[in-house]
Formats: sequence, structure tokens, C-alpha cells
Amino acid sequence: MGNENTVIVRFFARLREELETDSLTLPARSDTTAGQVLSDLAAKGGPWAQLDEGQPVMIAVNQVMARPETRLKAGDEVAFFPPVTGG
Amino acid sequence: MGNENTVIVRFFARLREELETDSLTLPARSDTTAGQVLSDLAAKGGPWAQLDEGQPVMIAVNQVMARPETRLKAGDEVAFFPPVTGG
Amino acid sequence: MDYSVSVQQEDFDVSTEYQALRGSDAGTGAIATFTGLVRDSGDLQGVTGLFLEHYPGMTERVIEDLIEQAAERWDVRKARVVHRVGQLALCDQIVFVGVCSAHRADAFAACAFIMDALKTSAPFWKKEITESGEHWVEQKDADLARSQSWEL
Amino acid sequence: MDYSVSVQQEDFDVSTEYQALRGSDAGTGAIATFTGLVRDSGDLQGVTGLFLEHYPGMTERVIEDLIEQAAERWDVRKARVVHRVGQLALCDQIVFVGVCSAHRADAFAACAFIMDALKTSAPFWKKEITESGEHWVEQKDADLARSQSWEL
Repeated sequence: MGNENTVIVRFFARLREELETDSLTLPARSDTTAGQVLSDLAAKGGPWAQLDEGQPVMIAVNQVMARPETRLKAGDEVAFFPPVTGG
Repeated sequence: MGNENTVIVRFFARLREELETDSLTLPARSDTTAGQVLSDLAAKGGPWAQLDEGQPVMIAVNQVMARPETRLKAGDEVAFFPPVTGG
Repeated sequence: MDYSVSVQQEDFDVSTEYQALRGSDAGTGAIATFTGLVRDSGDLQGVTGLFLEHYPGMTERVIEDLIEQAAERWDVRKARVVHRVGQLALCDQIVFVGVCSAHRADAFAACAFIMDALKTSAPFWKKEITESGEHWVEQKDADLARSQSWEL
Repeated sequence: MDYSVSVQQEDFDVSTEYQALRGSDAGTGAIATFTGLVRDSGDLQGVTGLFLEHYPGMTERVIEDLIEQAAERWDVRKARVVHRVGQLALCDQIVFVGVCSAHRADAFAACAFIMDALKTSAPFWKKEITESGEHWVEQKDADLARSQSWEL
């Protein structure tokens, strides 16, 4: 989990590899959503652009499945990953 | 299996116990069916009467599930038993 | 398709059965198993054991036929059925059904089909034993319905 | 209802898992188990191994929630899930799901539900390894459909 002023963002599997990023810390913004974070990251371009287009991205907030509309607050952990394929 | 001139009749489970009979040998008749054998035995009365009435009786001929209309020939093995309850 | 059926008085070892099913077939991705145990309540409460009677010869033939039916409908790479007969005590193992398949849906379906069909077509009869007497178990409408639900 | 979930790199022993499920509960009449194994063909042919990644913490929580959902819908007396992560070789065991119930229909349904729902909701990702390269496995429409088929 992040501290009082940040949100932790985590990536898994194909996204982790293609973004070459396990996790990053963003300043917490009031009134933001998981989908907004995804769009902001996609705007970085390059491999990040895929977050906003193409293959589906699943979202978890505080380790519970969430949706783009899910609101984030300071200290939250948001994770983005491809559809799951265990079992 | 019976020999050339007989049909073997077998009973299992509750029927075996109530008829006090594991198996018996009948003279083979031409043009008979499993159902006819059942009726003939039921006509003996006493506990045998239940073969023709009351609880359902399942039939196998030569160890394959059969029906009252199934024809019997000399040497056949016909079995009568209650609905099965394994597993 | 490789299969075997045993009807026996002796107990079976699920570990041995599982290892034999697992084998070393790189095409097997899924193994579904079912084990039935003697429960304390059936038709009667306070069951302390079972007596299981069968029709030797016919039993094995019926179960082999069920496995072959399963293999026609689903991907079945290996199957194994063991069913005990005779005197069984509370918590004893009664029956084992195991199926190997490439895919889990096939393994589950074939295993459940064999078990459901066995209950209404294999010539076994159970007698429940309690402190106060014995009782031949009656076939259940729910078992017939489950078996019929597999009909094509 | 008694259950446990393990996510681990080490292999598991189906015999140990089965014996723990079997226990000595005279109310258990049925144990259904499922084991998933590394198969030689998935999205790719000639698979020689898998790499399994997961989201520590969330994985266990999701699976525990699936077991609790199963126990609300069916008679579940005991349940156990083990899922491996990390490097796995051909024929290795990947996942074990075992369910004890009074009745076989409940044991089969709960076991299949947990397995089907795990495949589309527990955060695991498989990478197939072949002689010629690696490939992140894609989620299958059939898996989604099977998972959705359990929705009430």
C-alpha cells in the first residue's frame, strides 16, 4: 500500500514485461479513478500506449477486482494486468 | 449359463433374501420371455407374488439389462433384482 | 484410451490409483477423481456400516461399457474405476472413479457421468447396517434424474 | 466448513491432500478432486515448461472467496486448493482442488465451480516455454463461458 500522499501502481505478467516496470508510485490526487490513472500512464506513449487501447487490461484496487470507474484514495494500491490464465 | 435344455434364473439383494433363493434352473421353453418367467414364478404365491406386483423388478438376460419382452432361449441366464444402489 | 475396472472386497489406495492415472503422458492436462465413502446417514440415521452385494461379471461389463460411452462423448485418455463389495465400516472407501483428459471440462464431465450412470445401471446393492437393524437402500429419484440428465 | 489455500513454488502430494480431506468425518460421503498438469500443447505446440506468475496476497484472497461462494451454494464440509507458481516442467502438477461433501452432486459441482472460477478470476498468469521461445497464454472464450455458466 502507498503512504498517505501516494498511490502505488503495480503491473503483472505481459504488461510488467512490456512496460519494464513492476510498480511505480504516483502522487495521490483527490477525485481520481483507476481508469484515469490508466489514461494518464497511456499518455506517456511508447509501450505505455497499450494501456488505453488494444488488448483488455484488468484492474484491481487494494487486491480486489475493480473497474475503471473505481475511485482511488491516498494509500491505495492499484494493479493493472492482462486477463488471468491460471489453473 | 444353463445347459442346452434349461434356463438359469438368478436373484439378488432384497429379492434373494425374501425368496430365500440365489438361483434356480427351469426347463427351457420355446417362445418364452423374461416377463413370462417372472409371471410364472409369481404364480407360486407367498413371497414370490411380489415379482408380479408392488416394487419394481429389474431384469438382465445374459448379464445385459433387458425388458419383460426380451425373448429367452435355452442356455440363457436371466436375473431379477431390485433397482441398483451402488456407488 | 486406456482403462481398467476392479470390483473387490479389499480397500483401495487413492494415492496408487492417482499415480497410475498420472503416468507420464505429456498430453494429459487434467485428472478428475471421485471417491465415495460410507456415511453415517443414508436412508437411515446412525449407520454403522454397509453390506454391498453385486452381480459378478455383469458389474464389470456394465462399468466398462460406461467408460467406453464416456470416451465416445469426451476426450478420455485414461480411466479407472474401483468398486468395493462385502462388509464395509463407517468412513470406509466404497468407490473410486478417476479420469485423465487433455482438458478439465472433459475430465469433470466424464468422471461425473461414469459415477452417475454407475449408480443407476451397475448391479450393486447396498444394505445399511445400524444398531437397530438392517435395511436395503432404495434407489433415489434424484439419482435416476441425474443419470437421465446425461442422455443425449 | 473447514478450508485452506496454498500458493507455493514447491510441488504438492495428492496423497497427502486426499488423506487430509478424508479425515475421519462420518458425515462425508463424497470427495471430488481435480489436478491440473503441464501439457505439451497449449496455445503453442511442443511446450516444454511453464512459468507461472501471480499477485501475492490477492491470489489467496480470491480463492478463499471462491471457496466461500461454493459453500453458500452447495454442501461443502471441507475444501483445499493448492496452486503452484514459478518454473514448472512438462507433466508437473500445477493445481489441486479437493472438496468433501455429504453428497456427490455437491462435491462435483463445488469442485468444478472453484476450478472454473479460479481460471477467470484468480490473478495467475501462465507463460508457455517452447524450444523456439516464450508466449504469455491468452485467456480463452471457452474459459470465460464456463465461468459465466455458474452465475446465478
